[in-house]
Amino acid sequence: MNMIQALNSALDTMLARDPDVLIFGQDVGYFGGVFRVTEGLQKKHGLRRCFDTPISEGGIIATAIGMGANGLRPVAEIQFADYILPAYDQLVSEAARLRYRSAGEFWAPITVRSPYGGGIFGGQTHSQSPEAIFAHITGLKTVIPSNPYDAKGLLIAAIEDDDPVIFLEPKRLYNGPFDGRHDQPLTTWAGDPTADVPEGHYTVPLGKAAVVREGDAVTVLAYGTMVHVAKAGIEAAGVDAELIDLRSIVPLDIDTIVESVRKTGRCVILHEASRFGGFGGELSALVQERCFYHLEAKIERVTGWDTPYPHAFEWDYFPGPARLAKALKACVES
Amino acid sequence: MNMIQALNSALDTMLARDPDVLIFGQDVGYFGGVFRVTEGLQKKHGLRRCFDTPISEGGIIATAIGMGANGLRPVAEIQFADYILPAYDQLVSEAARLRYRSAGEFWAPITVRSPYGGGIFGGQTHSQSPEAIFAHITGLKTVIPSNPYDAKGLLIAAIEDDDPVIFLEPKRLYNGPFDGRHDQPLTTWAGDPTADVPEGHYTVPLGKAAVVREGDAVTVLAYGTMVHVAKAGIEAAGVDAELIDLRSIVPLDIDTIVESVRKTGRCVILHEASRFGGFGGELSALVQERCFYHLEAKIERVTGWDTPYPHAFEWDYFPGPARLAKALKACVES
Amino acid sequence: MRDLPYGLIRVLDHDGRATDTWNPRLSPDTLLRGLRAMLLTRAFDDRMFRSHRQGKTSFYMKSTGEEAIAVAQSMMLGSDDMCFPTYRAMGWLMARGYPLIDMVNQIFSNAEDPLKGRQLPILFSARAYGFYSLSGNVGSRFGHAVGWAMASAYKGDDKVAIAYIGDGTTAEGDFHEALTFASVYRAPAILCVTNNQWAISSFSGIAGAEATTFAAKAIAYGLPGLRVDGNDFLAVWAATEWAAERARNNLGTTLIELFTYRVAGHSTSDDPTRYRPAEEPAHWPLGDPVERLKQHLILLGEWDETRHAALIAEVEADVREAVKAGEAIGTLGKSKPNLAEMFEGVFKEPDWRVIEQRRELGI
Amino acid sequence: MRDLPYGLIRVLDHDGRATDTWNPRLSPDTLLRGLRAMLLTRAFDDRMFRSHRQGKTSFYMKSTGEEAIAVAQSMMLGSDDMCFPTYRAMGWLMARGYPLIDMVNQIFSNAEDPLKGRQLPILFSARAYGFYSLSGNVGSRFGHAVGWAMASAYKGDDKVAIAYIGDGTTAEGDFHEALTFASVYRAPAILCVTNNQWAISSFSGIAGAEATTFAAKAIAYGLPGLRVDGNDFLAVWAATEWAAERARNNLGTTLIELFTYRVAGHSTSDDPTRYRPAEEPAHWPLGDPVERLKQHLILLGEWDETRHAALIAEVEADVREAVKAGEAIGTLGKSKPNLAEMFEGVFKEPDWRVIEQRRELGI
Ligand SMILES: Cc1ncc(C[n+]2csc(CCOP(=O)(O)OP(=O)(O)O)c2C)c(N)n1
Ligand SMILES: Cc1ncc(C[n+]2csc(CCOP(=O)(O)OP(=O)(O)O)c2C)c(N)n1
Ligand SMILES: [Mg+2]
Ligand SMILES: [Mg+2]
Repeated sequence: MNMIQALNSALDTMLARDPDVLIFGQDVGYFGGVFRVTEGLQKKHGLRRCFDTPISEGGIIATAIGMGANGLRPVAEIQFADYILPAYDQLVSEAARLRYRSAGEFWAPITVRSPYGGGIFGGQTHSQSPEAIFAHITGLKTVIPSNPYDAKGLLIAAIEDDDPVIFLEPKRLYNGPFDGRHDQPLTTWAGDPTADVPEGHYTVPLGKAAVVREGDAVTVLAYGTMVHVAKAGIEAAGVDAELIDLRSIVPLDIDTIVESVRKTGRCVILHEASRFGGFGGELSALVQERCFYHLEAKIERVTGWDTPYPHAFEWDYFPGPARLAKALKACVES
Repeated sequence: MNMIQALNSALDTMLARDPDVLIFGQDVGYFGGVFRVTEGLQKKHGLRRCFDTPISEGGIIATAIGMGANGLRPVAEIQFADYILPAYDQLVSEAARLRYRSAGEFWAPITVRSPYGGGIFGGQTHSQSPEAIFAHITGLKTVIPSNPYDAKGLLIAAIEDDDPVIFLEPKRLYNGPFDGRHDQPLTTWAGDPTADVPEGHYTVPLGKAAVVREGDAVTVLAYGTMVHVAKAGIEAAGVDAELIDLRSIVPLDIDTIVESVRKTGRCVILHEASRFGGFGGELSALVQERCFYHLEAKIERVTGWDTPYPHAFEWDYFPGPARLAKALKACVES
Repeated sequence: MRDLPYGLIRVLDHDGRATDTWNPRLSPDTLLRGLRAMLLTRAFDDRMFRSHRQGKTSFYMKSTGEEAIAVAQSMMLGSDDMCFPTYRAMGWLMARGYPLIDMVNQIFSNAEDPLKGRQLPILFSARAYGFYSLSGNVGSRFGHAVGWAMASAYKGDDKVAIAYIGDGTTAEGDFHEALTFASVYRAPAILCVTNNQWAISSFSGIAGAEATTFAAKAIAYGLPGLRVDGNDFLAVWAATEWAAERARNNLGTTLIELFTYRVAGHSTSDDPTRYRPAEEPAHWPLGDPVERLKQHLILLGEWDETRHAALIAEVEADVREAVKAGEAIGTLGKSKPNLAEMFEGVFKEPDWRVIEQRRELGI
Repeated sequence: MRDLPYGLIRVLDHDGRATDTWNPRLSPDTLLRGLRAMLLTRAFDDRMFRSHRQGKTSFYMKSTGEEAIAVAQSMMLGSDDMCFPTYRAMGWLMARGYPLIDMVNQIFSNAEDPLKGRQLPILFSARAYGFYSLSGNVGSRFGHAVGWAMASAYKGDDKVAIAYIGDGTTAEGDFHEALTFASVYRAPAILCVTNNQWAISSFSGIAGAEATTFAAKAIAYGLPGLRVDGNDFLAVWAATEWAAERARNNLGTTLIELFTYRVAGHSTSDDPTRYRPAEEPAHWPLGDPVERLKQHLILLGEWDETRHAALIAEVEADVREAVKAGEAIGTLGKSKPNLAEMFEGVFKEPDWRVIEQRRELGI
């Protein structure tokens, strides 16, 4: 399965398994979603289980929270992560805080799916990576898969989780493992081991990172699209890097990160979002605090620039393998 | 002047000086604002210059942006920084991006004032410090004063700035320099050198930090309320710390920070917001990247906990002088 | 139907006589229970306001003059229905016998605070009493009521959600989004605008009330809008019954404007004489809802001044006792829940961050 | 007045005859300029849609069937008025003679792109043509129009702001907030809902259109609401004139629902046959606005098929020429603005971050 099919299979599985699961969002019903992730679900499970909503992100999330408070497990789609901002108050002031402030009387077991990230010439408002503005919010979980197998297992885990989960889907990976080399022919998921996704129910636990590649020279921290860019960058640099796919940034698998950096003594952080105040800063701080005496070189960040996502300059903005390779060489040589 | 009077004086000065300056927000008109910052301005400058708005933060900021696009310099008040979130989309998707996306044809010369921070038993939604969710946004400036003199000078600079500025006012400092020792009698600004605020127009430039205390042992980075907590913590620890008041976090005065840490070789970061994904992570990363070979100890963060702001546990959550002192000792001794 | 948003549904006339059209014909016993809950709410407000002045808590808000609304709706609706309140709906809990001592403990944030010291005073949550979690930010739970009601319809039960929003807060986008979803999905909900004519220092015109009524906003969504005398216990009851009936029969949402008046200041933090005529409250626009219900009962021959005075004394005694008990446990700062509660409940299961930070704090 | 939101203002009948009531009585010359701008818009849409299929750009959106709206309003309003458009208002620029080549260059994001390669195709900004900056997110500029209009009133000039929002997007809180401010402050604005009956794959019922009209939403704010045949050049003109008159006389905002139909797919990214009957567009609900205006001109004796064919050929030639010129400069990826532009304009003056990052990128 490609990532779209894997996500669709996760939703289909949960709709079949749990009558409390509902799926809604803009164009997700009859049409099956602008990226086809919900294709066929309304036809199969009915209009009451999978339906279209008005164009109102705040209303979508408010509705989901209210349903969650009444015992359901809503899965809401926000058509693009750039458009999640009108619902930011609902997510931060309500979903994230409901359990704590009510001393456990109410909670929001909601999952908010949204395609994020660039590489598709979507311009400023179809390309952003907003994970940092969620990672800072106490009470929200944020999950970002990098391949079909994880996408399905993590999405099922997110839906079954009793806390609100922001589930960011790397839209550039929907159809194939894009490694940032945009001048190369497109690759599909066909043949990729992670594309062989079981039917039915399984989970990938939230908060467990994956060591995608073992190595001794330097630790690379990445998630989503950047996991594949990291592979290409490591190859290009020809360094024996250990690549960690965080998979969820909240909860964060701090142990796997620390263990790796203590081993390698070096760390490079890769994300597509702009740098300043991005999640890379938190990762850098955590690594520095926990591995200070093991660090043989400064921790580097390879990220998008501190500009909006510029349409014509997509590949100048996108932190591709070449920029990572340069940082890796600098890091291991220092 | 106390900080309220200093801010009032800044607004009064700009209303008198520039007919394009308008002030609006919830209860800012006849009433003069729930913290009295706009007291008397409507009476003096008229209903058209200073007026009440509906309870609609998104509407307030949208209105301000539209006015700015038509040549005015609106100064909007959001009653509490916790309530800025319904306007987050307007600030991020519109105000911050207007200049860039229109290639300079339109821009948003708006100032958004809002009281932030705790220490007043305001509970979860009258105590938060949201600076991190603005610092990450390309196109937004974020300013946080720590005393009356700076408050007036920075606010005038913010109003005169042609880019959107989030101006966060430490509400716990409105009436006096609170250093976190909540068991001590209240102090007012009277007698404090920074309380002697000139009448009329002057500015404190955005992006210039202030070295509040020179020292050789360790650099302390703070802003807003925490500047005063830092003074008390440094005294309690009895270390020769250099205290830097950032004053604005975007633009950030990186040179002053780096110069200081290269001198001291140690750095402790203090903020009231919860830790994970907070602005302290960015500061830690920047210092680590630029001062790696000068660092003699790991960079520490002393912050609010990763929980909402809990009413009864205000002083257990608040990062007070004792916690800073402990971190400072640990830092200089390691 | 098209004119209801512009009229005013009223049952009790000036002398307390019940006019026919909307009269819900309640038993004297029901009316007396309502009267008691309203008096209890008022007595509690007065007492806790004083407690704040005495420094026993950090904050308080009264609903003086608006007691009929939450009390009548709480009594009229079922125990399985859910109320999405504002901070002026304490009458809901009073009418359902929520233990006063639990309220006092929450307001004092003491060791017995049912919300474990995490929430500002009066921002209650009481699931067992059909009272949804409050928060300091206004408006943002209005849409939760619609989602809750949609879930109720989805499950095929006949529970309804009732939500309140203040006149000033109708300006938030949340209001529009909630009504849009309510209309599109025919949610079994009762959405109420408590128009007490003030939003802190702003009169309702700043929210658009000079241009039309709040009930008229229902027209934008093709929903029925009722404009009701909110100081008239019987009218509030009748309108709510009508809306609940519609909701339970899957006819969808009703918007109800409850026209009332905020007699006291906004909260303990403001002095209303700074922004409105000092004598305005004395004139009780629409009349004191307690007095009006009392007069009605007297006319029915079910009540008199002596019994009324006795009832007041009784509820005041209940309040005094509860406050004493709460003070015995401790007032703000003198007593608080176990410190570990600060770190609990962020997620269902704590993650390493709060576990480490607990250690860092040494507990 | 109370019924206008429920009727439909129409001037041109089925045969292109102008009925009296709202007839703006425009000169044949004006009508012909309108016809030309509409044909130009349609020809440009068709050509650029093909360019996308040929991989010359990343994205495109047509306004086929909705051309009368932006064209009539652009012509009716003054050069100092400001339009807050949606991505389906390109007719505004066509009617004002915005250079086709600049549009093509923006769509190709090439070296001559007036927006310097920073924006998705068709998300124009053209201040000199009274055309406010577009963005990909819908709804969030509706309130800017109100603020812009309030500023105009504050300055005492008589400029008006006109804003568009789609039927689907009326569900956003921005819509309600803009209308609330417009009503409370009597902003000299014209707020238009272009109801083309579709929002990507969702019919207008998902936005509440089964419960009432979009024009009726004006009632919630005490504003006049007009429901207008958006495929009728004369009706759009007349209604806009009426609203502009009100605005310039400080009578405040008018909400106009422009009832039309989205003939093409939502954008280059969707296939409409997946969610609506394939033959629906062929039936042109309300009729093709171009055909209707053409028939009217023919009835007036001002026009005929040959001249019409010639005019089509003429605008197609203009488009072809502009596209050629744009292709000569370069299509997406083949040519782009100076890379430094990526780092410019974040703030008025660049700060150290972008200066350092420019160096890091080696430019
Ligand atoms: C989102 C948000 N914005 C602003 C505030 C500050 N605030 C608290 S109550 C209030 C007034 C509300 O007035 P209204 O809705 O009429 O309710 P009332 O107090 O009259 O019952 C305001 C502005 C808030 N709590 N939340
Ligand atoms: C805030 C936001 N949410 C969602 C989207 C995705 N989106 C783009 S266009 C569109 C449909 C808009 O429909 P309508 O308002 O009717 O305008 P139309 O396309 O019909 O002109 C949607 C949902 C968006 N661009 N912005
Ligand atoms: Mg009110
Ligand atoms: Mg539409």
